[in-house]
Amino acid sequence: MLDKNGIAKRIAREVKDGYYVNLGIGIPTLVANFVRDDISVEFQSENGVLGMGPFPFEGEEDADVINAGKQTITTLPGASFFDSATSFGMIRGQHVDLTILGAMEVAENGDIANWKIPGKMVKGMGGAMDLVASAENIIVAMMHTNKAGKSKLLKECTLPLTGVGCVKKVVTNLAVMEVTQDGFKLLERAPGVSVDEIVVATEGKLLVEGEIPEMES
Amino acid sequence: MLDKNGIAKRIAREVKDGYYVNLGIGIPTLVANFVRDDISVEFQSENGVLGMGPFPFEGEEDADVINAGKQTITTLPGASFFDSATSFGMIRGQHVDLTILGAMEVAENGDIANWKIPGKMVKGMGGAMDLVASAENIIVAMMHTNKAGKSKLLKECTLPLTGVGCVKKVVTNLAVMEVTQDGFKLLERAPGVSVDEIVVATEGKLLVEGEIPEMES
Amino acid sequence: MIKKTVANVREALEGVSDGMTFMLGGFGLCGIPENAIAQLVTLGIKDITCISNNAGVDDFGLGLLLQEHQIKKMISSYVGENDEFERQMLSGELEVELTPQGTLAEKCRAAQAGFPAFYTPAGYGTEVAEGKETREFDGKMYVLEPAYKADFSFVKAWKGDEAGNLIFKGTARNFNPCMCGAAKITVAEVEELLPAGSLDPNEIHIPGIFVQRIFQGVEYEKRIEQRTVRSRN
Amino acid sequence: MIKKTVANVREALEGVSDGMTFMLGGFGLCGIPENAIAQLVTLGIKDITCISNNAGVDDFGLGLLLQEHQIKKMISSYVGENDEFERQMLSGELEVELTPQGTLAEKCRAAQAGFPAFYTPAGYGTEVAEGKETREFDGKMYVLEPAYKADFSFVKAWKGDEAGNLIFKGTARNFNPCMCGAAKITVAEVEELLPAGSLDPNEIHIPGIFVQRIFQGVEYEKRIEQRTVRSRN
Repeated sequence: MLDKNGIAKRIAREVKDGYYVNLGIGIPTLVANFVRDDISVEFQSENGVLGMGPFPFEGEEDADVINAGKQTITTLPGASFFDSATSFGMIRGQHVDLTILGAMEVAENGDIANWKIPGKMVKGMGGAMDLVASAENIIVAMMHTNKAGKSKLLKECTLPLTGVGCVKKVVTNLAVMEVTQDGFKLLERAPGVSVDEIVVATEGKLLVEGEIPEMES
Repeated sequence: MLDKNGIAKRIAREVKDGYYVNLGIGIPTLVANFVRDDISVEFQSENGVLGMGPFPFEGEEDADVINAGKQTITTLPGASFFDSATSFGMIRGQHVDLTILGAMEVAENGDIANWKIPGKMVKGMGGAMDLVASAENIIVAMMHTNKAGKSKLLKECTLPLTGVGCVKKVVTNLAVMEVTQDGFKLLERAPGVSVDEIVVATEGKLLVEGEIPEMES
Repeated sequence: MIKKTVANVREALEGVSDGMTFMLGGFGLCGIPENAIAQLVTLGIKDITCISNNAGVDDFGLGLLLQEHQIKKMISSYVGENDEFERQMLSGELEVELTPQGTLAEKCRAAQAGFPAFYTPAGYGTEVAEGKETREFDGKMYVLEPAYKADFSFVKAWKGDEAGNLIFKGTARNFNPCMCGAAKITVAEVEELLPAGSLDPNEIHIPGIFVQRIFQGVEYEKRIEQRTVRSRN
Repeated sequence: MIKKTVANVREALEGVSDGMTFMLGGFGLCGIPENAIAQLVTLGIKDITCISNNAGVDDFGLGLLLQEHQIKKMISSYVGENDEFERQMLSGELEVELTPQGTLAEKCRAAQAGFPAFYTPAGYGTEVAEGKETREFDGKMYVLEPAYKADFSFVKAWKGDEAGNLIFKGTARNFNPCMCGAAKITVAEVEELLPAGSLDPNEIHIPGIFVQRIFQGVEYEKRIEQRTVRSRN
């Protein structure tokens, strides 16, 4: 079973040389820590920066240089700043290669719900609807089940949708799955997790074909 | 009767303090020479400059600084450069206060034709269609009649249109006219020109109400 | 050169009144028009509709207007980080319209550039698209979103000149450029106001034609919401 | 940092072939991709469709491709200043699609930013709108114009860096930024190619994400079409 860092580490292996990547808040933000340093990747933040670097050293924080999580950041050589319309032009125009974000629910057809729970305070979708409606490659990082133990990989989302038929891959604490026309295709098991455990934890259609390898660590 | 400079000089009096102005090629370009120097005006050129100044001194021409007529220009303090999409954002968004351009024909309802003569080589509309479709205040500078002596102020345009119902005022070698719901309203006569001469030279409906003053020089 | 300078925030906000719609730049507390917000509190005008990506925090940014119950409606993409907001929203005092962030930015840019509406894929198939026209282009579905209409835009820039030209700094740029020229009157406050000719015409982010009034801002707090740092070891 | 540099114009244009559609930046001869045009002549590819505001002059710019009969179709707003163009157009050898200038710019920007089409008032009621959808918004009529689709964009910038970031100079900016990222592959040629980190991130006009290949251009002529000057008296 993976912890949050484990999920981030596994997703980092999906990040290829030459990719522009947008990381959502939460587990996705951790992905940056695990990307191989022999490949070239640039991180985009939708508030208007490309080429994000690590957090600043203490005392070097600049209130005018933040990411979409409102955290102080730095920029790397080759970075650029731009306005919000241009930023979403990058996203909508599919110039960002990979979007990694969290979710409350993912359906077997790739629908995603991650912004609203009816009856609870709704904080808003931020840039998530733009990202999922446009990105060609979307990977969801989340726990396989919610706090009540219920599956978050469903036949159909029960919560208000963020986007339809858009998720390409899901990496959870239990497994790596690809979203196919026929449902969630199980690709890898987390270390120490059996196929049966994954089957039980998945409400949506799970395709198990042949031997399912354990994730490389 | 006015010459080209006379037409430009008369139109210059329509340019008010605080106006952003786009000048077309030909007579309109001359308008800049006659604007009062006690008012503040900025000239926009649709190829991407605001705050155009006079032509450069010989030897100071910069191939990278031209106007929409492809002439070398200079910029004044407060000038800015921008891309073509932004430039037409200024025009379409009605941030440019006044557009002055030439025409082959103007109709009594404000239609304008100035880009195409069927059967002749068509060079294109450039930015004229964007300008006339968007500008709130459009003044046409032209001769009252064409080389064959035929009126260019018509009931209906005979040439392919550039824009519909958009011209607000016409200044010719003979007269100043406002385009109203009821037709061309005669406002001023050019020096030495009689109302009758204007009536004869105008095919479209001309409204002559009361005494028509001779233009101040 | 057409001069846009006004003496201070009081002059800059002349004409604002109850019931108006305002655009306010900024992302979180980054790049917000601090002086304009403070003046709106001072003026005490009510029933405002605010178009702003976020709603500030309890004691800063738009939170200051919320405290005084001056805001009738918020149009934003994300409104967390604000307890008073939550209270007013849940009690029904405050109307909230949530809009995808890219759609929000483009609805401003459309108003600036004279586009009446645009098609975006964001929100298709979600409740954001309910009651809106949808349409297929090249096998993909889009939602028609109208441009915003607003009375004033309040933006914050780093440097500006008398002609109203603006240069923004870092990610404090965000929504500010998109909101310039997108309302009837655009008011820019700047950290540094310079004479015309001081800025390189090639480096200007927003030409002065999109700005009606500009003034030298004062006492910028520039608060940091999430101070994240790394150690120097 | 993702490196976009290629050694020269030959590498930069790898993959171009007969029948493709190209966007080319520039206004008149100002800011045109001189190196890319020269290489297209060298490669001798045919049946090209060019999206470019103008068509060059007889012996420079796109006129060089016209001389060699490489262009099948021109999409432009203004095509004067070119006798060979006129001859080919009148003889029917060359297909010409005239588009209002602002519409041309926005059709590029729409392709860059993922908009399938947009509504513009330009051309309403004229032959430009024939066969196109028109629509009223707020009492004004608009024409629906689709985004362009192109295989390559060739743009020219003043300074660029290894990451593909671009800065343009003066009015040589024009259509170049709008065409970046508007085709499958964007090739930028620059007067000065610098290491990453040389350009201030705040002053970049086009972020490198919109550019696939960048190279150091050579031997720029930068011809002036209308040399207008005033006397010093």
